[in-house]
Amino acid sequence: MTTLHLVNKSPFEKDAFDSCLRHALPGSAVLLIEDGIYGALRGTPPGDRLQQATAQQCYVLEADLQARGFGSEALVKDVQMVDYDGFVELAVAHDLVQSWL
Amino acid sequence: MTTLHLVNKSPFEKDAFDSCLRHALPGSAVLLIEDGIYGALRGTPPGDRLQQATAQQCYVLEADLQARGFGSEALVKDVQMVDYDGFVELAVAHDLVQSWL
Amino acid sequence: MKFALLVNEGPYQHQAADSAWHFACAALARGHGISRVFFYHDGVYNGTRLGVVPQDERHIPERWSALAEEHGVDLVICVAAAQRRGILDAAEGRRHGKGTDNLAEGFRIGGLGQLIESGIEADRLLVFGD
Amino acid sequence: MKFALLVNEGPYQHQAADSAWHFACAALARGHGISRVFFYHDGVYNGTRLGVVPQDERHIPERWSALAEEHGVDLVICVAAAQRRGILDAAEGRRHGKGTDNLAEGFRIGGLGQLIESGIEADRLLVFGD
Amino acid sequence: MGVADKKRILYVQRRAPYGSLYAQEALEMLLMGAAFGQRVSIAFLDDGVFQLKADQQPGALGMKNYGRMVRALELHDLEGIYVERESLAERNIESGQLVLPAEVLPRAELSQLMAAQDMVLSF
Amino acid sequence: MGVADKKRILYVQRRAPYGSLYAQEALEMLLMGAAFGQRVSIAFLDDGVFQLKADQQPGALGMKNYGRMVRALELHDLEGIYVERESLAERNIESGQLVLPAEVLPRAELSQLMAAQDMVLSF
Repeated sequence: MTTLHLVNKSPFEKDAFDSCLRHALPGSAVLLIEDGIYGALRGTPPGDRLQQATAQQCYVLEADLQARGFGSEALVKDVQMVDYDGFVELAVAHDLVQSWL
Repeated sequence: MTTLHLVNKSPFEKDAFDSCLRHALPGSAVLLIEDGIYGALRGTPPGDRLQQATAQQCYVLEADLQARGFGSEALVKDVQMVDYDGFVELAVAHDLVQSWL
Repeated sequence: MKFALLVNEGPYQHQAADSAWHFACAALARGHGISRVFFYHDGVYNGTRLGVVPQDERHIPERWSALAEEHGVDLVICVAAAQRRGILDAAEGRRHGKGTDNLAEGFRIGGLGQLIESGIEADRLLVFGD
Repeated sequence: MKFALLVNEGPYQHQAADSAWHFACAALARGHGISRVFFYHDGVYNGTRLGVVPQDERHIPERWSALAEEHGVDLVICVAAAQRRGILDAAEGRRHGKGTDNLAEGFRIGGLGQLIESGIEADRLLVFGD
Repeated sequence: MGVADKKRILYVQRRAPYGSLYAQEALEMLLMGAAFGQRVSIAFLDDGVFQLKADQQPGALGMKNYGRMVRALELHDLEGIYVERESLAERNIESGQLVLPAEVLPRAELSQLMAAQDMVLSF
Repeated sequence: MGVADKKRILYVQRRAPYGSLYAQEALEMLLMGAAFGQRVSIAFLDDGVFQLKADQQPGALGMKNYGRMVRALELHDLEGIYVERESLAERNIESGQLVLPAEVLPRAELSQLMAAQDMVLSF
């Protein structure tokens, strides 16, 4: 049983990102979409917290990252970009998808 | 020129409360309504931050406080309760009303 | 004193429309005036006449309509925000070939300038949103 | 694999409806199924047929309608949430004496049980909201 | 249908009542959907713990009493009603101040519980 | 109408673009309302500074380019276009990465500016 956690909120504005990181177990994955992508920015407090998180892997939705003017070079280390196809396959690959609204 | 700052967001969930406190000048007032009333709870981190704030006076809307199961005894020191009439008179008494959404 | 209000959220989902209405009632009861209530963003949904609400719950659009009727409060729905979201008066409904309309009694469709105008003319503008 | 989607916000104000639609399109393109999209809370506003959108902007309700037509996706609007917010099909409009309706093509009104049911039958349920 | 066939469904309540309708409509969904004979639980965390605060008096707002609605959970055959210990503590709420006897879980256990579900409903 | 009669109106942008429509509709209001000959300013703070980030490419989302829309501010006769220094720093954005040459203000000065308005519009 593995979980894909979905975060669509800015970590600067709302507590969903941090609540997700506090609850995500080792072995789970976190996918940042919409304003959630701001949580993966290098050189920011949320980015630092993301790197400390226990979740096994973090992904960022490319379309949302590019819309907001950022590219892979702005991300903290080890975060992977996925497109919508990758989003679908992540949902397939995990037993459960939990949204943090 | 004095400002009445209006906060309607939970300080646990969103950054509006803290952004308001960071920007409210000495001499201004803060009125907590809706989920904003959670910012005035005694024994909580937001309540502590409220007591450190530079704004001159903090008010809480009584109807919103009571709806959520709290009374004046739950509030940090020096916060005043007002009813909707008091809300109106606060808006009259200040030159500007700024909402933190 | 004259107040203008801006409502940025629809009914029920957020408390903003309730708070604005309570404020308006209290201000009127104390002898102040409400020069205009302007509905923007999802606030335009306050102006639907198609809502069906259980008997024991408040009917937010009807509350606004009553405020307009009893106190002559000018309820203005922003045309640009309303079109995007499907709130139309009879003229708009015809113009866009929709064959119907859904604007509640006492509301009217207006432009963004009417918010700025009422804000300038009023003594205070209050914004209610999420 | 079969997906069920829950959409909790209306069109435009929040990106949730966009994200859900993009996900649905990507899933269908990869050969997966979308057993149902259920609209709850302000999500019911996705089902209005009265929206008028500038030519250069995406038309969110029409996007959903096209998904229903081209792929047979079942678009279900929660009846309780929809009544509160003024989204009615023809039968509901008649029943409540509104004289009109505003439900878009391809959507239908249904009960809360249909969300639970589709969630149980699907392999994965995804929630899109704010 | 045996227990093994039943789906584990968790309703996650993370928002305060009254300020928005999410909490109430989520509850309405659970109270309708619980009849389907699945293994349904509900968890209150973050601002969701405010939903359980005793003494709610929304009369002056003209809104329905959510505290009374949420007590209907006790009448349903739920797998569990959980509230997160850390969320209560941060908000200075004691478990004795809740409208119903929810099971207080430490965050680590709640995290495990979430991960063991077949479906998590967020609002 | 003399300068003394003109109202000082400040648009406050605190939210990120794309995730919600607040930023865009606020901007639309300013661009329409600016014609009224008042003393109009706009301030970007908190997540609102993300609105000014260069290189926005929302094509794959099928949404309008907000970064392009916001540049229309330069064509209007505004009193000021301000962005908060601390908000930029916390988000690791340099002033050189902005779509337009906004005036970078320390928080203390922005607070003074807000307090000196006749009307503050929040979205």
